[in-house]
Amino acid sequence: MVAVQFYLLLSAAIFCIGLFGILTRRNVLFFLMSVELMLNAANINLVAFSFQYGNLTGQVFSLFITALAAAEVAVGIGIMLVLYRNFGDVDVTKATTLRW
Amino acid sequence: MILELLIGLCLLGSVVLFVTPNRYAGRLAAGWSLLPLALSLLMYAGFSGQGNALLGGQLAYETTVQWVSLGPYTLNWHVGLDGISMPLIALSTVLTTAAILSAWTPIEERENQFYGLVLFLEAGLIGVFAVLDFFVWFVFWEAVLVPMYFLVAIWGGPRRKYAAIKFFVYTNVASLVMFIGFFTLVFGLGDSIASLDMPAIAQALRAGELGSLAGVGPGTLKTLAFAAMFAGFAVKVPIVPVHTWLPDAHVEAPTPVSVLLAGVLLKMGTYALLRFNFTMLPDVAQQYAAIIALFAVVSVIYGALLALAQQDLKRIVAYSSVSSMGYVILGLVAYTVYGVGGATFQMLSHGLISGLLFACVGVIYNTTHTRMVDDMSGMADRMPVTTSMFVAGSFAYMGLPLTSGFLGEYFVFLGTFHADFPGAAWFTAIAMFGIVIVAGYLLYAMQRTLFGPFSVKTAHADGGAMRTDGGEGSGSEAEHDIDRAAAHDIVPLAMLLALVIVLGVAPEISFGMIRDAVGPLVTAGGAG
Amino acid sequence: MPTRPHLNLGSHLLSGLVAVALFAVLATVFLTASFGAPQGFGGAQVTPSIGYAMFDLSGGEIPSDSFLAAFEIIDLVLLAALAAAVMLARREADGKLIGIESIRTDGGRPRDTTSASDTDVETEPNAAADGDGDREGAN
Amino acid sequence: MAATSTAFAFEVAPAIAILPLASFVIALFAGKYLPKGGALAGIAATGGSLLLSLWIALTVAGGATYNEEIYSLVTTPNSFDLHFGLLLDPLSALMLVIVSLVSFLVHLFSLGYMNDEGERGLPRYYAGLGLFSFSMLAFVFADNLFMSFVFFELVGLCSWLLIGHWYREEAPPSAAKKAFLVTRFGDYFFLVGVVAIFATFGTTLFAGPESFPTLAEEALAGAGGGEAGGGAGELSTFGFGPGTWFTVLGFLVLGGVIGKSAQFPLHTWLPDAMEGPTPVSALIHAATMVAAGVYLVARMYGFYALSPTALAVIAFVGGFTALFAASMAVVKRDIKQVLAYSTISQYGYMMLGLGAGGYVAAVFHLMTHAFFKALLFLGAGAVIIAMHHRQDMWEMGGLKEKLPVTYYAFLAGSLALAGIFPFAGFWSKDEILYEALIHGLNDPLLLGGYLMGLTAIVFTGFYTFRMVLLTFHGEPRTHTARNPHSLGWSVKVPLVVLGVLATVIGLINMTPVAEATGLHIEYLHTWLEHGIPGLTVEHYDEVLETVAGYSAASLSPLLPAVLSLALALAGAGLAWALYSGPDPDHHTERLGDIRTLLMNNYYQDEYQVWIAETFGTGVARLSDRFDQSIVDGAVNGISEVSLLSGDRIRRIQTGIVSNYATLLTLGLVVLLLSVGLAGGWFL
Repeated sequence: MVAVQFYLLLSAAIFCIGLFGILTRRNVLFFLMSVELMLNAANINLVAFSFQYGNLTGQVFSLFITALAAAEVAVGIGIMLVLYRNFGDVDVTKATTLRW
Repeated sequence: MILELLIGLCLLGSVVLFVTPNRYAGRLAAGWSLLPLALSLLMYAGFSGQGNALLGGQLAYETTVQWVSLGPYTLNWHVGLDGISMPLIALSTVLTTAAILSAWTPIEERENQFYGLVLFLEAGLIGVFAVLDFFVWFVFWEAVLVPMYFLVAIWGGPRRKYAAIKFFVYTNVASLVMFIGFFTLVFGLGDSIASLDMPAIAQALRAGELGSLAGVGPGTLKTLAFAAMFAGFAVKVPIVPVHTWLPDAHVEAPTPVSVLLAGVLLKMGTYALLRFNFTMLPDVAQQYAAIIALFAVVSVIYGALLALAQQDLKRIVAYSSVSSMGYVILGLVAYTVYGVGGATFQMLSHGLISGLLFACVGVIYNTTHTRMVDDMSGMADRMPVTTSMFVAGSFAYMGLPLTSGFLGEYFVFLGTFHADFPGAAWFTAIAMFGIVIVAGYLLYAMQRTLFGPFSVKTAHADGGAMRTDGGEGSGSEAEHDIDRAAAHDIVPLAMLLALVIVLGVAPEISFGMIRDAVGPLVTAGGAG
Repeated sequence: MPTRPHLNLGSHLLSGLVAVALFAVLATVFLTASFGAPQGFGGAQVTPSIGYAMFDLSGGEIPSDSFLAAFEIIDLVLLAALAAAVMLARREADGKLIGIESIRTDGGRPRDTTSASDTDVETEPNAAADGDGDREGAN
Repeated sequence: MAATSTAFAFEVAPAIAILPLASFVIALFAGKYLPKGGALAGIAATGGSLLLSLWIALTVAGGATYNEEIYSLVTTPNSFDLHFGLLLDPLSALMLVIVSLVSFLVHLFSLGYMNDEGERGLPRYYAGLGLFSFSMLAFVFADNLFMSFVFFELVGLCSWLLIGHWYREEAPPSAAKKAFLVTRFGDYFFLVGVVAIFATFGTTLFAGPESFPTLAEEALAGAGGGEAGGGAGELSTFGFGPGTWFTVLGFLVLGGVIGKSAQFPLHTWLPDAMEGPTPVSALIHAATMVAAGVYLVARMYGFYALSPTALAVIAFVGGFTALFAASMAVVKRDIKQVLAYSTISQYGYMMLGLGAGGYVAAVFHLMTHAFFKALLFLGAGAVIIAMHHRQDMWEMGGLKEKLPVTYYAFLAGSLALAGIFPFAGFWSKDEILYEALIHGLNDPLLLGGYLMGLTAIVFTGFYTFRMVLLTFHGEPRTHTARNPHSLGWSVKVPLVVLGVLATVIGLINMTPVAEATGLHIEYLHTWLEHGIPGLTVEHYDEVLETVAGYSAASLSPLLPAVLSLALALAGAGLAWALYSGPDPDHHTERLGDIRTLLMNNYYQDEYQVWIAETFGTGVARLSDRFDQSIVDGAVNGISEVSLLSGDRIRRIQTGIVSNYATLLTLGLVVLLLSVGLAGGWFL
């Protein structure tokens, strides 16, 4: 059996790739995709620990997260549309009015 | 359950008023405020408490309900009154009614919210004086700030935002300091208390069950906690040098709010000082009595001097509050029956008198639209009744015998002069000089504004400067504004003045129960 | 013109280094940590058990909490997200946008007829002035 | 009969004060609807008080006294007891009669002075008079110092109200303020004194075995007998020796006395107080309220007699004031100003008498002065009515023919004031000077007081007759003086009554005659001899001798009497020589710079105003600036710092999501690293 830390390593890698995307890209679409990656990294963790402890809760949670991710994407794309209408672009660095 | 009913009435009134149309709000508020007033006076008449609330006295109208457990401590709903809190609650209800009546004229927009907030404030004030569990007490203590903030910030004068924020931040920071000080004691007491019940804490502290905390011994711990709580409450009182929020708040607040601010809110500070510092840690208070007395004397003299330098009537009264509250501190520190009892009586008396004076200034301001001493003279010619009230209030403030102002100060002097701490007589003698300065600025202000030939300069929108000579001609248009005050403006003044005189002639009405409540404190505290 | 992906290198990648650093930290931690041997499910049926757990039914072979309430909440959340997405994306018949008035990205300042971004740029100095005004009042 | 009627008389005695209080309430609330604006209620009330006072005086003459608590303000077990009580002994009975009589006459006079002149604000005026009568009478029968202080302050309030009666003008409110403030300054010391006496003795009773003079006497006797502090053991004397401490207490109370009785240096308010209506000047600022200070010293004379230092200072201040004020009266043009300074001067005599151990003499002069000075003020009031409210004597002249009743009454008062035989003032003033002389031969401070008092007699004679001559004699100098306003009966009746009294009242204590003939005709002396033990003349004399060490030189009273009479006549003669012609010159102008000095009252007002400005307003301004800049500056500084730092730090908030995310991640990394390093994860 694969030791749990390798699952964790995988999850960390996926998470950091997602994070890298968020940190370096400016397009909202990429943001959404990156967030999706990060959520799934979390799912991997949950399933891995579910397996580690022989308890189903983690797996059920990963299902819920998948559902939430769907909701998030729905709202996220909605926001993206509004962003586009307001700023004429989907570049997140353009929308800087939400500050001090 | 009667105390709960009292607080509940105020809260319910607040809610009802928020949804009342503006047109009826004033009258409804006045009518509604009579309910808690009548109830509190009934309670006063039927008061049966004995002894001090924190020192195992027999409480009146007591309720204890266990609420929740928070870590090792139980939080209770514990209310009850002794001879110190009962008069203060009556004072709160009386002044609320007076303030509401005196708000009819000046408050012309968003009346329903104004009166709703005032009743909410009343609930908070009653809670502060009635609750004996620290946690709930603290909730009420902070809850008072909220309506006050809005009352100043929405209906205030030109610099209301500044004044309101200054008031709020200043007192809130002070609350934080006080809170830290108090919890130092609570944690220092460790297992010897199972709840945040103030009587339990006070008795445990007096029994010497304070342990050490974080490597600090009980002696130092006590002193630190005392200092922190003193600093916290000193802001509310206020004691020089943490008094500067007061004049700003008073000047910017609408007059009815000033009435409540000076009349009751300041008493929260001294009440809390009495309950916490001076009841729970009497040994520290006595050890540092001379230093505290020094603060008190500086407040008295310095506050009076500041009042002497002011041109704004409201500022004069505001600074003189600093001076008067100094007497309260001086009395507390004495640990004699007359000292502590006189301090409590002075709280009551100052509440009534400063309320009266603020209300008078308000009535004058309503018609002249100025509060500057230089801008008016001879108001007595046009507003004889208001003038009489102002004169009577001023003399009461100066400590004229047969008014409560005299007795409050006299008790304090009497109690402090022979107190045990070093230099007590000297401190008292110096503080007494305040009565001369007080006479100086109030007489000056009265002479300039009320007497002499009639004239008013206002920054009124339509008029510019208007001057009329005193005497006969009362037909010209410019004078139309300056008219006798309406009956509903006079009623609160007369009500307060009557109380001032009644208390001045028959002090036993309240001094009896006060003395009963401070008795255990004094005998337990040391000097008899 | 046919396009193909090309690597967009530049200084904007610098902030990505933080992500790399995070990975390094995580990896170090995970690799140095030691876990016991995984218990596994011992051949029990996983998927039916998940179903039982979700609907609070007994019969699952693998221990787990019960999730009916969470399930229902997620249901509602999805519904709300759906509604929100529809509302955000909807367009009026005459081409005018709706939802804009209620969803503002400018902190609720009154807006005039010019395009959103222009207005925001213009109101910025005012906002700063407001702040200063407050401080002057405080002096 | 005696026992029950005595008891009943004392039972109703509080009504002496309560009747005027009732008239105050009536005038205040119903005066508008009553005829004469509440005057009748006041007249009835003070008339009632007068009758009751006479009854009390008769009862006291029968040998009965009364010393009871009547209303308890606060009773505190094991601590001080604040109450109002009634002390009726010969002294207070005498004073009650004086006060209620003058008050009654002044109410009557006011009908002519205020009502007939169509003044506004009559209810206010009569309410003020009623309140004053109440306070003054209650002050007189007070049985403890606390109650005295209470009513001492209240009469101050009434004084303020009545001086400022014509509040629509500039000057009266200002004068009222000054009067209250200056007396308040004195009252400050009085207040400290009352509190200190409470703290020392635990009581402020005047009479009885538990009274503070008795306790003080016992303490001193104990200290003198045994080792230091033997008898003063239970008294806390705040670290001083009992003798010193009692002197300090005496001085503290004396502060109030000096303020209220207008003694140097707190006399400056009294001339200004003449801005009030003339009947008020007669009642408050001549006959009664100003007497309160002197009365207080007499009331607690048993205490002052214990301290030779305090007595000597009282005597010296009194003598100095007598001379000082008399010299200023010489140059005044305003008839009321002359009378005001003469009032100050006469109270100086009383203080001299008290300080010199002449208790009876001082009380005697207090009584005669009350009558003749009230008479002079009311006479001046009558003149002022006649002159259509002009007060400058140089605008008068020749009023003798037009106002005969006023003239003869005024003349009687003037003769009494100047101390011409056999009018009232002669007897009382002479007795004071005699006492000062016989005690002063052993004490230089007293002798100094005596000499100044003696010199003041010349001035008194001069200014009195200058006033009479300028007002009533010679040719009328203005149109108004030729056609004076006529006077009603309500003006004349008080003048006549007081004129008779001023002429004959001196006969009740003719000490020189008694000494010369051996007859027992010192009725006042006898009157003050009986009463409550410890409050009698014999007791005071004994204490003076044993404790204060006063000893009287044996000297015939005849020679000093002749000397003072001669001096008074000399002063009067000088005035006659200078001002008796039909059209006198302004002789005082020949005094040159001295006149300027005197007209400006020795610049007393100036320096007091300077002190008040510098130490009051100046310090107040300074502390205001300090408060605004430093104290509030610190508060605002703190808020400034937080606002400024907030303003800087908020720049991090760029609005760009990527930046936030970077910071977030960076934070996470740092957090993980630090937690990991602390928790040893990387080992």
